[in-house]
Amino acid sequence: MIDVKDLVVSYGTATALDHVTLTVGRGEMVALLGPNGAGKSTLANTLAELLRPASGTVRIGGRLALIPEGRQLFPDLSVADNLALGGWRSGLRDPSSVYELLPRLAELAGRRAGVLSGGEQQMVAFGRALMSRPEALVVDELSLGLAPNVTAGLAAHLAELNREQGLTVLLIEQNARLAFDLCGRAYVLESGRVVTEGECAELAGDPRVASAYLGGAIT
Amino acid sequence: MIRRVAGPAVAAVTLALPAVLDDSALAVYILLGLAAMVTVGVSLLMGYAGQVSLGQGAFYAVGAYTAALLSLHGVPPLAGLVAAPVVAAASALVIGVPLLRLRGHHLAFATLAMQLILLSLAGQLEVTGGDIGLQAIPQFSVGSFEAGGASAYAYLTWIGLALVMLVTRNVITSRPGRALRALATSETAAASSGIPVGRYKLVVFALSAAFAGLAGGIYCFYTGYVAPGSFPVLISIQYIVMAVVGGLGTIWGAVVGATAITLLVQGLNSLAALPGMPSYAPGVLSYAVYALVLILVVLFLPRGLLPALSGRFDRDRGHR
Amino acid sequence: MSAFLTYLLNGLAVGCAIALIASGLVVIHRVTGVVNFAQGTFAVVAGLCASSLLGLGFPHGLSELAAILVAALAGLLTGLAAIGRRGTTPLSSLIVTLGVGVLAYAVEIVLWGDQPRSAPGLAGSVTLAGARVQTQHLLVIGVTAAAFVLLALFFGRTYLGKALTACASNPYAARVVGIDTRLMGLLAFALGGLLGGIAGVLVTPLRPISFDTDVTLIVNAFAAAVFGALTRPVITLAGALLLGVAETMAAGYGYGSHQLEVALGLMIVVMIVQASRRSAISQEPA
Amino acid sequence: MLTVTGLSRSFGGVYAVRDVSLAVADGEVCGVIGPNGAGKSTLFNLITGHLEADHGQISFRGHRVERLAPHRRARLGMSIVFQAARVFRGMTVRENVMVGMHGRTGAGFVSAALRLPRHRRDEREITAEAEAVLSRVGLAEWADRPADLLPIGQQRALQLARALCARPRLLLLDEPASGLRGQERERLAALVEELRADGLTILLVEHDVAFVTRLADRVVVLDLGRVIADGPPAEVRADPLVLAAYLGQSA
Amino acid sequence: GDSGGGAQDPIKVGLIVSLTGNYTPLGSEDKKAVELAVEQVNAQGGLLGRKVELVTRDDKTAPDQGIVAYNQIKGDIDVLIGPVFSNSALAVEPLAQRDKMPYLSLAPAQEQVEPIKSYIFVTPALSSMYAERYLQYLQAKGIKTIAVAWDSKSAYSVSGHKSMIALAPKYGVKVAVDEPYETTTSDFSPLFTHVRDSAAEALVFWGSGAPGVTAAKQYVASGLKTPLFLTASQASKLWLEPMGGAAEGMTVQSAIGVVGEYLPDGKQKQVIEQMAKPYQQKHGYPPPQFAQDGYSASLLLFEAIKKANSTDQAKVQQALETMDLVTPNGRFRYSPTDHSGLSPEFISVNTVQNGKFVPTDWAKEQLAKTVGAG
Ligand SMILES: Nc1ncnc2c1ncn2[C@@H]1O[C@H](COP(=O)(O)OP(=O)(O)OP(=O)(O)O)[C@@H](O)[C@H]1O
Ligand SMILES: Nc1ncnc2c1ncn2[C@@H]1O[C@H](COP(=O)(O)OP(=O)(O)OP(=O)(O)O)[C@@H](O)[C@H]1O
Ligand SMILES: CC(C)C[C@H](N)C(=O)O
Ligand SMILES: [Mg+2]
Ligand SMILES: [Mg+2]
Repeated sequence: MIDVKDLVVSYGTATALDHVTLTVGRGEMVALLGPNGAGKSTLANTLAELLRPASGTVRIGGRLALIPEGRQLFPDLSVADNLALGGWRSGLRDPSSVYELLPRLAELAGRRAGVLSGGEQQMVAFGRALMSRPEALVVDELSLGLAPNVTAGLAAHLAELNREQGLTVLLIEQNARLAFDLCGRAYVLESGRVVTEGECAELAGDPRVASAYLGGAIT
Repeated sequence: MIRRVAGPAVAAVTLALPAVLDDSALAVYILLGLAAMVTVGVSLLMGYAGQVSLGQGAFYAVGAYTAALLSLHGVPPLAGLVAAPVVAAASALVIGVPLLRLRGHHLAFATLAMQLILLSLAGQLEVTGGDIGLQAIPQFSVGSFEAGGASAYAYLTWIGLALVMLVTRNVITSRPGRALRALATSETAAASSGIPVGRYKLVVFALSAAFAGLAGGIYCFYTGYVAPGSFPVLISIQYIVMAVVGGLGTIWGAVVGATAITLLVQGLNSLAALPGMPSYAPGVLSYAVYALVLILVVLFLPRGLLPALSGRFDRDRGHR
Repeated sequence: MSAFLTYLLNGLAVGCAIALIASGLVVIHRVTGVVNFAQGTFAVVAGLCASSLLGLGFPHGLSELAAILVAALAGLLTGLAAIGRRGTTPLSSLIVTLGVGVLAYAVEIVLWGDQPRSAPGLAGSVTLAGARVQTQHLLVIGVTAAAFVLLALFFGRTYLGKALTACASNPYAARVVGIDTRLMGLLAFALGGLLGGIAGVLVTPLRPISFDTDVTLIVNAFAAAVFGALTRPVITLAGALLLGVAETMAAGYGYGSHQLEVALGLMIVVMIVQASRRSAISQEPA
Repeated sequence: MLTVTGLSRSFGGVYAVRDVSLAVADGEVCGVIGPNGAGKSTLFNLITGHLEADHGQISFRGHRVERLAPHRRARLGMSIVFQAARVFRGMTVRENVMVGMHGRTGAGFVSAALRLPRHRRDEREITAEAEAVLSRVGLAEWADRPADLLPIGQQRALQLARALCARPRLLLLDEPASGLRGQERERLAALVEELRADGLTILLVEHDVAFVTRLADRVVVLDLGRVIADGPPAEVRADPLVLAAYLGQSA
Repeated sequence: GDSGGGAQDPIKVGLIVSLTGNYTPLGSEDKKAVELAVEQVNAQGGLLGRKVELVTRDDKTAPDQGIVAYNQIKGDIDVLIGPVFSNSALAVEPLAQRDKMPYLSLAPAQEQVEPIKSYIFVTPALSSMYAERYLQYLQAKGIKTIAVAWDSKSAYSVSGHKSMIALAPKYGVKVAVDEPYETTTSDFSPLFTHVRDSAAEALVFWGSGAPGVTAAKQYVASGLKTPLFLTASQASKLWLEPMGGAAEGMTVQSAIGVVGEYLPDGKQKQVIEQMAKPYQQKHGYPPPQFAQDGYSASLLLFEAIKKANSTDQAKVQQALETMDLVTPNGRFRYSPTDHSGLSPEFISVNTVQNGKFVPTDWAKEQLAKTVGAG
């Protein structure tokens, strides 16, 4: 579904991704870990065709949606309009399916997105991505700023969408434990290169990975 | 390295120029220097502190009228010249208190309107000579030395510009300068760092007005005549164009921008006046060619002429 | 009383003409974030075209329509220059539009000369409750009302209108959901040209137009548009009407030589009052 | 250190903060948790003066501050790290940090323009302290980078460094750990502990409950703008109200 | 400028006018007319056996650009025809005076000749003359009460209005409504309302450019019956064309040159036609006021050089100060105490008939007297 080969992306003279190769099979959920500045968001943006690769190939086998880092809503539009615009590609206009999934959004529907709390905005961003009826979803920081119960809820939805609709997911997540719980496989990116990849169960046992990504945060 | 040499070299060459230029070139030299003075202020205000002023010409006018009125009433020209930036800054302080509550486009509009209002007042008041303006302004003089020829004004302009650039450099590379750049991005974060945002905006507004006022003071002695018609709203826009074309947020960029635009305008003007040019030449050259050059520069050198010329912008983004 | 009504009605008409130009500014800024200083130019181009076509004997209606389409094309071309190139910042685009406006001077002078022109419009006037209003003024009011209702519906109710709004609200996010922001921007510029063109053909019979009339037109329109934060058509209309009525009232009650100052000063005061009720933090992106 | 009484703020009829009272003792680390939209950030903005309260009083180190401008409160010793990273664009990391020192130094426009001794003394002091703080938060190697191009995590560290430069008495941290990985989180936690050891009073908003539990002496829970619980972390975590409103079944 | 020059060197006439900026429509007409005058004089073999060459510069409707332009050409020219924009003119004049440059201004501002500067002469009739001429006409028509509207942002109209108010008592005229407006005014209904509510028997409208058309059109729509009197700024196709049929019957002042065809045969008529015919042929429309000014200034300079028999600047100045010459603007009689040279008798009061300016009977009579006397 997502097929990346030898991808190189740079900002001016600085190389952010250095020959990255990565695949996510149809219906698979894959985690992408890495320290700050590793290039995860760069990869996400490249998959969504918002950045142009310097070299290498990116092949996407279906409709892909991105939940960008930092929410990136339309601050001047209402929540309902934000959601509706998520359906620009798919033609879906009515956000009621999203309201079912995230009832809090129904309450906020008429509010200007720009004045929502951080967590509320993250929910809108999630809902907006779903509006495009994606076959593949790239989530750049799912739990960022979300209350634990909301994170848990979104994670459960993600798992459900994956299970029931075969949604392909590439999950960039600060909370490695959460990522390992959700996903089957994971890649670890450091300084623009893939340094480790494998089954989540194995990686969780890798002392280096565990110390870097599993320490401290226990939810 | 190149930078360290380039500044003094430019200063030396420009200081030598008035001795060899003729009156016509001197007139351009002076107007160019005056425009650069105002533009450095615009660049400080817009490029560093993030506040837009579409009314900088108003302070140019305030400076000119101040110096003109004082010297017409027998005050020594030097005192008039000193008063020009002071009065301009003072009026900026007064006007700025209400106006600087506005941000972005609102501020841009309000400053533009302020200039319109000020000019129309000048055009209707008896003391300012109405629309006809003030004539027979005495020559600039210090003690018994009188600035007779254009070259004296050229030196005066050089000194004024050097002073303006020095003050600006000193300000921006220091504590208040950092504060200004900070509040340009986020007033809230700046305030949280203990910066009195309102006061700083006011001070930088006044400082840039003082630069314009100083230029206006020199202008009034050089031309010997000021009128509302000398300060159309379009010149305020022209200063912004100069700042952007040169490279916003760099001192030398403002100077380069003012130079490039002034020389372009004068060059096209002379070209259009060459014998044998068709009758529509003035219109076409001073409008079309000017506009095309402007558009192309802005599109293809989006960071401005100076960064493009020095070609090191990318690496230097942090140090301005 | 009928004097007051006369000032009011005529002030509304003046305000409506300003509003039409301002509406173009709003449309373009709302979608692209660019303040289009060539907006007055669109009106001038349309006005000059209409006067030429009418002068050549083309019928009313057709001439105006053609002129408006020319203005829309001018809008599109301006858009291509201003936002066609990737990575052009709104400030650079603004300067480009300024350049386009100046470039247009040359074109207009070559095509139409430097002398002002006018065009016939609806002749005569009507009396409403003792107040006389020019028929052309009524036409301006009517068209403006229609234009703003349509605009409000378009941006507030239609999906495309919302997508257009989204482009300037957060260009990155617009691209995330798949909107082609450049295409939308060009659409906005064409629409801005169209609106400017409508203003131009309506105003030309009321006041002569020459190549540099755009400056006067843009100053008032800019005031009104800024009043509406350059994004909100209805508040822009309110601003324009405030401006127009303040001007005629000032003239009507003895401040004829300070009309502009009175009107602009009033706008500034209202803006400052509005601004002091907003905190800095709510204006910065979270 | 800080006492808040009856603080309220509504936006167009919707209460974001409603009648909140709260006291933070000297040297205390007080956690603030609550669902999204509970009013935590709004509370912080009210305390620091970026929003005006509709009602209520705030006293800080014996001063009534609810009418003071944000920069005056900052100078009294409040520093905030915002939820959204507000770094100064176009300035280097070092310059960003130097801005944090603003309230503690005094060279104004005149001494800067004329390069008076006061200005030179200030600059020396500012530069030295900036280096020290940058090393403390682990940003020394990034010092000359443009701040806005830093990855999120570093931007957070930078904000913290900038806040510390003001040598605050009260530090308000709005989700400082969001976007940080395990190891980075660990480093941040260690730093906060260090600051507490230095005697700094801290108000901490964070959705990572483990993080809060570990650091806070006391936890206040907000929901729909009101305080619904206030007490030691362990107690609060067990509070059924909190479980229902916030922690959900997964806690 | 150099004073002598070999016999074969051309005589250089400087011309600084607005070719870009606000006053383009005025400056471009001036330029066309001066070019025509130069062409004609060269066709007759030039002056003093030398060719006349024009050196044109654009002041961009800005005083400082006027100065740049002047500095550029001052070393190169013998005499100067100066800006139409009053502010530019006032900026350049002190320099010209200092350089002893014979200078004929195209701007009407009174201040140029008050006080008199020896080298500075004005070509257009001053607005005070237009004011006085209207008052004479009003007196003749027995009109005792008038309304005056004036553009508070135009120097021409401000000083015209001022003179009118000052001179009105002398002609037994009372000003019932005295109302300023602005150049950008787009609605004149307040003015018309005030006039309607007053006892005024005529409305005199001072202004140039756009407001002249706007106000006159709205006057028609307003249904106001008080006759509308416009000043010479409207006496050209710039006003007639946009007005179309609506202009019929309105009263408009003009310089004598605009109504040449209604004059009795003689010197004045001949001079007017000497310019009007070729101008019409070349540009397709009769010369507007500004063109008449440019042409008259050229004739005055040529005559002065002829009289001085040299381009020596002091001699040319002398010649100008004793000038007595008939031009399309009328007969100029400069003197050491009068650097404006014209008098109100050379102003016509017309009505618009079939899209043309036709002198009123009063004006025909007056002009015949004026021309006959000369
Ligand atoms: N617009 C940009 N211009 C220049 N450099 C950039 C830009 N955006 C990111 N970078 C740099 O590219 C590198 C990768 O950044 P990226 O945002 O992809 O990292 P990340 O793994 O998503 O980090 P984080 O965990 O903080 O979100 C970093 O060094 C960053 O500084
Ligand atoms: N400027 C504003 N205008 C209108 N409503 C606002 C504004 N600021 C905040 N709100 C609303 O107030 C409520 C509280 O917001 P706040 O940002 O304080 O929440 P929070 O507790 O920080 O949430 P999070 O954990 O998601 O960051 C939210 O419902 C939000 O939508
Ligand atoms: C009669 C014209 C030469 C006057 C000109 N329109 C002015 O206002 O200065
Ligand atoms: Mg990232
Ligand atoms: Mg928050």
